[in-house]
Amino acid sequence: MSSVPMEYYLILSAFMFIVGVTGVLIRRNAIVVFMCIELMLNSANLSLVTFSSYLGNPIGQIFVFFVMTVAAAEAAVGLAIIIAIFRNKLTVNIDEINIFKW
Amino acid sequence: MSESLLINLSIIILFLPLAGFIKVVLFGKKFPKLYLLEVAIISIAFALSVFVMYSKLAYYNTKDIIGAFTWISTGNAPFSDVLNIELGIKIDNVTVIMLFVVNLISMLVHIYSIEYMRGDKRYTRYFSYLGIFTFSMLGIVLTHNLLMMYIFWELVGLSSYLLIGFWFEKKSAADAAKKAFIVNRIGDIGMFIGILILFTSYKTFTFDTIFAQIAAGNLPFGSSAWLTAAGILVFMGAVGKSAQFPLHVWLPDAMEGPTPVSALIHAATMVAAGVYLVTRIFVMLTADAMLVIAVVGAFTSLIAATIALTQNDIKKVLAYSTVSQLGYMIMSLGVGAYVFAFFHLVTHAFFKACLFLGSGSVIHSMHHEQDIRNMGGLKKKMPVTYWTFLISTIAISGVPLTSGFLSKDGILAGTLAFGKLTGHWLIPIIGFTVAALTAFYMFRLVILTFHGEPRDHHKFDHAHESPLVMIAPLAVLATLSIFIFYTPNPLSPDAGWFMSSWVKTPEQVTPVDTRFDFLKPSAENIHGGHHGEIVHSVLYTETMHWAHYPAMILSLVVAGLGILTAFMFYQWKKINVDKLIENKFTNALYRGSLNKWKIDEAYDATAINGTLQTGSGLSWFDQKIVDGAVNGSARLTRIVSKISGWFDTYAVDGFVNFTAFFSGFIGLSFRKLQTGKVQTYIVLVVFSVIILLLFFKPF
Amino acid sequence: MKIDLILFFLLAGIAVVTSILVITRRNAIISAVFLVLNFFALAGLYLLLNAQFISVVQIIVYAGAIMVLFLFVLMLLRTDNESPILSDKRPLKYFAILISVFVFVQIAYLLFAGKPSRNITPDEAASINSGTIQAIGKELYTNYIIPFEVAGFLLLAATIGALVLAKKKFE
Amino acid sequence: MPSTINEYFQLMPFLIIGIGIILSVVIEISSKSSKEILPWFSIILFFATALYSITNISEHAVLFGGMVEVGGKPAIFNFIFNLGAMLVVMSSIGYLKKYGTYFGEYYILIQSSVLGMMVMAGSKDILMIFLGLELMSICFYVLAGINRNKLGANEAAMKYFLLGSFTTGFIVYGIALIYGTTGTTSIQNLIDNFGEYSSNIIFVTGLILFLIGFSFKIAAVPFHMWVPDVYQGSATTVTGLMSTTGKTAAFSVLIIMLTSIFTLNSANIFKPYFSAIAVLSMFFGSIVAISQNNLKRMLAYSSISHAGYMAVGLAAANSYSISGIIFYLAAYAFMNIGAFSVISIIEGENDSRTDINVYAGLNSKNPVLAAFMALFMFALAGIPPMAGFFGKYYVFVGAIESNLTWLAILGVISSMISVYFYLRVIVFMYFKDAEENFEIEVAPYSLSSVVISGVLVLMFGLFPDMLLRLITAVVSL
Repeated sequence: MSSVPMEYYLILSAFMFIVGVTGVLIRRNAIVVFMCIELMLNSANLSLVTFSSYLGNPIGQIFVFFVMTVAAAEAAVGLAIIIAIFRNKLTVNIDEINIFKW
Repeated sequence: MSESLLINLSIIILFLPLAGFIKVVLFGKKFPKLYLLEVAIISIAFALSVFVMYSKLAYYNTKDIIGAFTWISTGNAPFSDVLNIELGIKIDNVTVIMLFVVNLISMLVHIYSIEYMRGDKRYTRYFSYLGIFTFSMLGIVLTHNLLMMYIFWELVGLSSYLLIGFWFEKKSAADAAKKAFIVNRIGDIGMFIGILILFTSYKTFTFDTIFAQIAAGNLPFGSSAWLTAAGILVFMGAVGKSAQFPLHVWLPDAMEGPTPVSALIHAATMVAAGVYLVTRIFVMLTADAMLVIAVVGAFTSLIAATIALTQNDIKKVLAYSTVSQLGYMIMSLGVGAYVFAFFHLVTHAFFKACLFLGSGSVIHSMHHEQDIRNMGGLKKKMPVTYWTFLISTIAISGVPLTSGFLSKDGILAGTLAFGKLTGHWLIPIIGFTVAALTAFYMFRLVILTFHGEPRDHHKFDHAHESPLVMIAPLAVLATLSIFIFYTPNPLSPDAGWFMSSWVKTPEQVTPVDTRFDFLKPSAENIHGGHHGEIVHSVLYTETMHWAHYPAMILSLVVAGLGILTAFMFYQWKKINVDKLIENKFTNALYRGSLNKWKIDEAYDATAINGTLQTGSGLSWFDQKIVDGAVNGSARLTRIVSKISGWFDTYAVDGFVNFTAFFSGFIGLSFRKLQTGKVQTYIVLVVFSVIILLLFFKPF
Repeated sequence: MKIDLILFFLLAGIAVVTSILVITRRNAIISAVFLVLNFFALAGLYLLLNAQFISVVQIIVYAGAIMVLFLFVLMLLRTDNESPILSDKRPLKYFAILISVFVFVQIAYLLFAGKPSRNITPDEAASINSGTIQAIGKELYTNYIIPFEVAGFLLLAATIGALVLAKKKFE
Repeated sequence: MPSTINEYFQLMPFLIIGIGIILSVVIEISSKSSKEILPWFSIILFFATALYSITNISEHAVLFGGMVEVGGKPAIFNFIFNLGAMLVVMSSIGYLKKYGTYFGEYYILIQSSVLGMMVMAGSKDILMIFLGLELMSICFYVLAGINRNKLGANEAAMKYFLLGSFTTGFIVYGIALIYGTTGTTSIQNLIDNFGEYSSNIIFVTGLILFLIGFSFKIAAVPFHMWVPDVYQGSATTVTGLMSTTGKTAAFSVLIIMLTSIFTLNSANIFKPYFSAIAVLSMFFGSIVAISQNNLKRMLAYSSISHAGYMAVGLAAANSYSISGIIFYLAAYAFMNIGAFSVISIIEGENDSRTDINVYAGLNSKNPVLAAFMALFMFALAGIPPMAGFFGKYYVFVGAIESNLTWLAILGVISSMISVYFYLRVIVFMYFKDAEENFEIEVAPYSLSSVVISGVLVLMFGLFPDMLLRLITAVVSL
């Protein structure tokens, strides 16, 4: 571990975060958008674990543990919402889901 | 007769009308006779206020009675100052006289309305509105702090909204109510900011505490300019409520309300609230603030008088006359003639209420005809109305033996003295001009309405004298327009009890250098007289004496001239009015006056149109620019050209259109992004992140 | 070159490539599979960082449970392949990519300018100790007992919510 | 540090709600008439918690090794959350049948979301903030879309969910950066050493990302986009809950995180940020609300502008403005819940009758409802002596105290603009004739929710000192 500079991990994490953001911005399939959000959460987790490891205290890893819990809960609810919308509209294309505007 | 009794009685007087309001609102539908209770309640309040006035003037003439309790106290708050906000009432001589006037007129209007409003489908609700209105007005009169003043101020605005818009089925009435409310709010912004300035400096709303702090040399933010600003800003509230230029436009429109309401609102209460506010803050006004006030008042009185000359609606004439007289009072305060301003407030309340109620009597008997061109000759049919109306007209014109002469003369003397001491001669000149105009248009009104031959025979035949409950209030008010109630000497108010012992100019608290120095006691009379009794310099007292007789003679002359001209024009028809206005120059003046100098139209073109355009501009953006930004540059060019077209059309005239442009700009930047599509939302979020990161990094 | 540096670059490379593939594949199922690969690469990186427990949880919970749920829903709904990603709303998407790149540049600049490693002296032993199941378990059940309980309620609420949305019979 | 059983007893508010949730689940599973029992059970729970919190306000303690805080500020927030949720549950009883989601899980989700808010307001550790936020948000996602047969509800839930979890990503990333520079997630450490950290750009960036996440939750421009869509699409009672208690919870977190700033221990580096979002939100909300015809959407924009007024307090960041914000939140919670309760009573089946022209002539149909609606509109417009006036007033005075007079003036101007659209509702109710005839069925519980909100709004307006004294006593704890 010590031979890899900490910044390498952080840059990797930032990169994955931005890839996730880009995915959220450009994809149309709601499930894929949600997957990109998971990607963002994971990159944040990578940062947390990196800091935790280099600082030598477990708080960051405990945080990651809870982030995973939250991600699981969000996945359950989010996929349920997407299924509900698919039942009514037969699409998960988020561009078509816009009855409310202005 | 203890002080606490007076305080308690005043509180009872304050809440009696509210209690009436609540009862009528809750049970009005089940017991339609409940309006009688409301009338009874207001009569009790009046009786109590007579008692309070008598006790105060007789036993505590020189003492201010204050009853207050701490309402909000932030106790051990961690910030620097401890904040205590007190609520309470202050009873001084001005208060009790106002209490008497408001309750008297409110009671008379209640009685009068029993007949006038009979048969209206919202009869009981009308009385409940009168109740809440009286309550709010009494609150303004009794309060001892700016916070309660502001709260009741807004309540007056709200209840006047209800009363003016009482016949809201008529679009004009609903519009007038809205206009009154909105125009008043504009003034209130200034008042609110002024109050905030005072509050942040002194951490209190209480008048006396603020004044004491100023007297101790503690100015807001350490500068007398801020004191001037605070004075003018608070005065803006009065500009709204007392219908001073440029916010006077609501008052003539407010004539859409029932006529007794006009009498109540426009004679004794709502519009008087503005003048009353200025008397309350009078002691903290600096020279600059007073000059502003004097100029605003003078200009208002002139412009309203010129408009009143040519109006044909009986109530419109009275409305503009009210605006003009209010300008008089404001001007009088501005030139330092505090006592005469308040005196005029009282006398004007009586004769103007009488005039409004009299006009109501005429309208009532003529089956809601309001155009004086269709009247005439009513003298024979309605003798009581005629005579009371005439007495009031004489009073407002400033003919001797009336109350109006006394107060008006005092104001004119005040302006004359002011002109001599400061060189602002324009103000006395306007004062005398307005006096002449007032006499003219009021007699024009009387002559056209009551004298001569009836011009609409059909309506004339049905006209009849009003029943007793309507003419009794007229008689009371007309009687109160006679000099004897105020002074034994019909030519000089100075000897009267009103002037000599009841109301005195309070001592200024502003620093010497920010004040017209003649209003401050000078060194020699502080040593000579009792401090606190004498509040003016010797110079000022002498000038007032000097001004007394010239003012009296001049005012007599101008009033006589005005009355004479009115008779020449309309009674004896020596001069043909129609001929006169054929001349190009006089015609232009006539049109200008008839069209109220196009002030309303100017507001329509700027403020109101601008607001409407804001709305339609926004909806335009909705329709056109949904996907605007995303669909490439061709679209963008079109938008830009449209914006510039839109800019040319609407955003060129004045400030309010700037607001329209501004909100349109916001619409362009943000609202089009509310496309309903999640990703556009997120793009905005990420974009904001960039901006924020750029901002917070020390790159 | 040390072995862990090589491993880092290997895993980081996998993570970068798979993450880009996730957002560029038109078939959602293929995207999901690449996301699973990405999570595996992350688990490897966690091991490199001495975070054994998190590494295992990453595989079991994330790659094993959450992603299976995703795949399950994807196959259930059988959504069509997307048309090429930049085929519509092109300016908006270019703009989106542009600002994303800009944010990345900002964060990268920040990390180089701020140099978080300056204030941190790595301690290999403490790092290894803190990543064990023992250390994390001890913390979780002592100092972090309240968050742990809250997480329990969170999962309960999510379960009820998912049931309401997906299963509840409507009258 | 081992925790004692005593510490658990001090966690009473959390225990009441937590055990209540478990019992509710048991009731829901075991009883057929759970949908009749659960609302009353929830009302009792919320009322007990509110009462306990407000009476134990002085029992301030930090428990479990610096993890949770009870008493003090959290107690006041708990009071707002629980009382607000109680009123929402009351108005839900009649509403849910109309809305087609007459089942018990709804109440369990409301309880869970309140638990999440309480965790947020009482947290002394960033981890707790995160978990509380997620607990609240997940319940809100579900509540927004609870009627899965309605496309509008689906859409609201999905938009809320996607945007919400997207910002969660930002929050977690921000927390990672904060943790990386401070080495801990303890808020007390953050408060004590804020000045030292605030020169570190990575820390500041982390905090910025964190603040962005919460600016999203308080519905401040430019992170407001979800608000109108979600408020319009969700069930009216749920909107009432989200827009008041949800906003309060997010503000409680901002106040906790910035404690060090407003106790004047460190410089207010975020003054430009909060000033900017305050001005944008105030004006954007007020101006766009003017052109709205759907009442729920109008109140959504009004909610944005209220977030702006409260953000003025954060920009000012002195104890005075912070007490002002808390007072404002309490006042806003009850007047907004009251308004949404009225809307939920008027609303017909299938989301009909939420447009403003439905309110034409309401006074002649149901004068009591019209009077209360007028009261809430006046309060929202900030006309004295209603509670809304004092909320704005304290915040603006706080701003002047911090030399942000320009911001206070802009706030006053914006609230003048906002009077227009609140007044519009009143004009419709009192001065227009009814356009369509429909029967208003007033459920007694819904009406009592309206009445209680109205009484609270008037009470806070007439005697603001009652509440303000409590707030100022605890604000710097």
